[in-house]
Amino acid sequence: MNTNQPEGLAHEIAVPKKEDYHGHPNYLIIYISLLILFAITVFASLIPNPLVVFIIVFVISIVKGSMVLLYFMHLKWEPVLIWILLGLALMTLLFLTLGLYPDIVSVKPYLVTKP
Amino acid sequence: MNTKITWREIPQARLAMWALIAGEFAIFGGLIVMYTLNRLKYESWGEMAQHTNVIAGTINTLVLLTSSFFVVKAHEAALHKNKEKVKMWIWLTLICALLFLGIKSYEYYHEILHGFTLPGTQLLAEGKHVETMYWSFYYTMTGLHGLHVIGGALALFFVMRHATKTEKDYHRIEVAGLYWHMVDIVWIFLFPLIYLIH
Amino acid sequence: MRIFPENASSYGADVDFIFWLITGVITVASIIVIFLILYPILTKNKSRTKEQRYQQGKGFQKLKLIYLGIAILAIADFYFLFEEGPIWRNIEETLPEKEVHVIVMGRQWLWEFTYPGPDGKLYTADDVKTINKLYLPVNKNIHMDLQAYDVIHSVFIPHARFKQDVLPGRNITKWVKMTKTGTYPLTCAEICGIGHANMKAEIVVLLNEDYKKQMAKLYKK
Amino acid sequence: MNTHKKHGFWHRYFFSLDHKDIGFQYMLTIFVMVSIGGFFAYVFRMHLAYPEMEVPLFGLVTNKDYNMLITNHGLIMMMWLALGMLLAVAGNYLIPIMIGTDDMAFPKLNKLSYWFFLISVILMISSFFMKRGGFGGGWTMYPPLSVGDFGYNTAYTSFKDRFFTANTFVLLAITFEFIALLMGGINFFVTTLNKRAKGMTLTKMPMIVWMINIASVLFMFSVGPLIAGAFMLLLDINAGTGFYDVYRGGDPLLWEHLFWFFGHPEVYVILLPPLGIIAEIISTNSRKPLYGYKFILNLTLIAAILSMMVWAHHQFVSGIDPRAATIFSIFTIIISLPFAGIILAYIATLWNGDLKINLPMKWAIGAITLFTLIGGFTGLYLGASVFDIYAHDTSFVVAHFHYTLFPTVIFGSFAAFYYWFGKFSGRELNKFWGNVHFWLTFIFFNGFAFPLFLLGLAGQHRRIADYRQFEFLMQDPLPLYRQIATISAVILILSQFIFIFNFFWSLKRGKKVTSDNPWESNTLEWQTASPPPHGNFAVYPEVHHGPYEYNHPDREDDFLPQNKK
Repeated sequence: MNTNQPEGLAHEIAVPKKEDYHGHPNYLIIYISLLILFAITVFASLIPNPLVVFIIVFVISIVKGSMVLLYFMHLKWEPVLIWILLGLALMTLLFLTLGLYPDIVSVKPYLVTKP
Repeated sequence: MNTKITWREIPQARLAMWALIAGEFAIFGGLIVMYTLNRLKYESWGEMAQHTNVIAGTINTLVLLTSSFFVVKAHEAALHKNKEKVKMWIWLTLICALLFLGIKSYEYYHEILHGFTLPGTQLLAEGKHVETMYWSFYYTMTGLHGLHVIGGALALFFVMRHATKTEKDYHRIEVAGLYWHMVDIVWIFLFPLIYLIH
Repeated sequence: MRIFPENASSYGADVDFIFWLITGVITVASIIVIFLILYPILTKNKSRTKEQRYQQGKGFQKLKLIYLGIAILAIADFYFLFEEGPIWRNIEETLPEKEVHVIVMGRQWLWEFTYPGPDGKLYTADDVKTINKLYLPVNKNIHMDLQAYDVIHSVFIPHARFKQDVLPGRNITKWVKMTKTGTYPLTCAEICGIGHANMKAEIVVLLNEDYKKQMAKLYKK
Repeated sequence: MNTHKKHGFWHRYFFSLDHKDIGFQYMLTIFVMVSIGGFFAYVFRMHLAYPEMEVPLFGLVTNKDYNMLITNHGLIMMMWLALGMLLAVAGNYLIPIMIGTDDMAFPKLNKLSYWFFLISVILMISSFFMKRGGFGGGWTMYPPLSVGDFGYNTAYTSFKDRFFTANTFVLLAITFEFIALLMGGINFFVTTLNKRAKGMTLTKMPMIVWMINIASVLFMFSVGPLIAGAFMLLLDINAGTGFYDVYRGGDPLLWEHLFWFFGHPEVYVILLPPLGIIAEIISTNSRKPLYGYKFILNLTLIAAILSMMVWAHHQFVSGIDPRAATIFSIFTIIISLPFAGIILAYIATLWNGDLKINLPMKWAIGAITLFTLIGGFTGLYLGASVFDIYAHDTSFVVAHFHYTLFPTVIFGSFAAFYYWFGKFSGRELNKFWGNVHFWLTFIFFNGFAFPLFLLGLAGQHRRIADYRQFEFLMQDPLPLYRQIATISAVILILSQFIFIFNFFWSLKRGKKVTSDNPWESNTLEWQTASPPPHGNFAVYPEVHHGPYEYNHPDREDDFLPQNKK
């Protein structure tokens, strides 16, 4: 929480100022590396063990997702607040996963066939 | 991460869009968490995943990744208030969106033709009870994602028309673009989880 | 007048003990809080100067008393957890050696109880069933396989301090040991449709020999 | 009230973009919903105490009616009254004016969110009139029951048959309401961050603005998985999928998890705004700074994060893994600590203060007293997992959550009404009838809710239409407790009419306020005209001080408005 920020009503800053913008990353390089990662994903799926595929694929998805977030959505240049917001969303999902895990994965349902 | 830029310097539309995106992550994330945990539980879902059309899914992923690139180029053009380029990139994006929806409908058509429907009546008749839920998840997740694609495309179209006609509000291109990227990220997670793990 | 229904199970007293423990602690805490709220209201703090009022409100550093309050509550809290941990493990997480085994099945809107047949095993063809009446022997470890047929129900035996939701498609095994003979109610505590209010059963706790006679009677039918 | 004479009725009540008007629209809509919820409470309480009697204004209550009444009472009060009154009304009315700006960041989005809210109300009310009757599956909507038709087993014949059921409509109504509140929440959040008056740093914001924002963000994240889950339940009902059908690999417990994953944070979403309201009132009327502003803030943030890790204490006996229950029990017990800190800080604000015991102050003190002494402390019984085995799904739980929600939601809202009414309307509420209303509510609320504890301890399980068939629940004092609870509840409901008449009468012909700042408060809303004009301030204020600088030693009078140098 900082106290010495520039003041003013929001109408004045609703339209971003020029200096609000940052140096741009080279979008083409990001795009090409996304495609390469995607190719790896598709080829990784040929591995016969589903658990290995799952882990590889999930990690690569996280990398790809964060690349889009960081460079295409310019999260890298956004203020901490946005990071906090997204972090809270991830924290929510983490708690949900931890809470659901024992009740979904480790329960073998006792299936009675419904007549 | 920029710790120096103060909180108030985020333009309000962008801030609201980020909050919306965080909320959407909680919705789609919840679905993905539920699907993934069930996927770990039921190995027989791998068999069902083989019935998905991986080639169509791959093309669709390429289309969405490319459209994300187009949107970001449109944002770059919008910064320079380059009307023609904004129009071009957004139209390319919209074509991508239509292509995506077209391929998706093609997939749906063929899957339904093979009896893999949302309630999975045919599978039930074959005695494959658990497997029906794979298709329920498949249609729920891709369907909800498809609705977001439609919404994002409409938003991009109207924002673009407004910006190029009135020569102002170019920053809205970025905001609608953020939403489009969110749709892309969701697909980045959905595609491998649904199609690729056999 | 008693607060709880009469206790008839081996662990009922433990559950009641936790209640009285917490009640004791919060009675003391309530008296303190009531004093803390009423004292300033009744006296209106007339003698304080302006400076004192302002300084006390601004006294962020002088939070020691509040930290003390939180610490006391924390100690009380963890004492509860310390006390209830073993009880919880005893009731919910462990199963003592099986002496009697029954299935309790909830369905809209009755309770269906299944006992092992003459071969002494459940889930075989000669199992016998009763509706809305459960016969149990006294002082035996009873394993109950709790199941539901259609929607979520909840087995609630107030006199045994026993409660467990039953879910369709899941078999939850819990135990109970009745210590007194008699007839006790078994109710459904989870809303399960229009007949929810009428869903009740009786538990008849019998002496060992009476229980055997009763079983023999059931086999004959 | 008379600031917008030039606008017609339609404009003011349906198309206004002004945040004060939208807040007022929300308020009137919620009054309608509360009347329905209160009427339902009256009917089933009467039925419980006098089961053989025909309830006046309703008639004989069947089991089916009873289930429908309790379900919809719960849904309306939790979703439409508590969430709506405290997030939508308080947030809409107070946030822009307290941070010194003209309106919300997105006025059109604000109007849209009200319309979504209105649609949700219409859907909810129309769900009562479906062919198979209202929704009767409990407000928690546990699936195998909420997918079907509550036990009639009248088979659905077509999609139309499935769609026009109370189940679908209630779920749609809730989804619409969540979307409305999500839009509202994003709006509050952006408004607070981007539109504060010059000089108003984050730590100079009044407590309630913080609380509503924390609540909005908490709501935004916890509701996400439930929206997904509600979508799945809608498909289960209407499309025949099997997400919660165990015979198809689904799991009813999944819904319980998703519901309470939202449901527990929701309790804090509801609790935080009244804590903010109480902070304002207590500090102003104690004429001294709020004790430990940053301390309260930090504790609130901790509690908000913790609140996402405790949800399964609603499910101790629902068949979850008992070891997981232990962990949730520990977190539940831990979450009582930050709230103890907050309440102690409020009490510390009373000490050494120059107390003015006026109406808002009475409501505020009544709220903390009941909430702490009974609502909060009885939470320990239920958080301790062992006793929860017995108390779960009995009237003990009902009494507990009425003691947490009623003091915060109802007392908190009334405190706010009596405090801000002058600002809102430019007129005063009648003090005598205000006092009568307070004491009747206070006494008869206790008379209604306290016997439920005793009934719960005696083993009275919830949601039972007729206790006569349970012998152990008809032993001697228990029917008497039920009657005491019912009579008190009826008087409690009747005494709210005093408030309603007082409210609308004062709105039209109450005494005009003599001063714009009757409580001599510091915050910005009191530094403008009453009622505030369109745009709120003639000159946009510049903030120099924190919100709670009372009895500042350098000043002659005992308050220092935020915009005074």
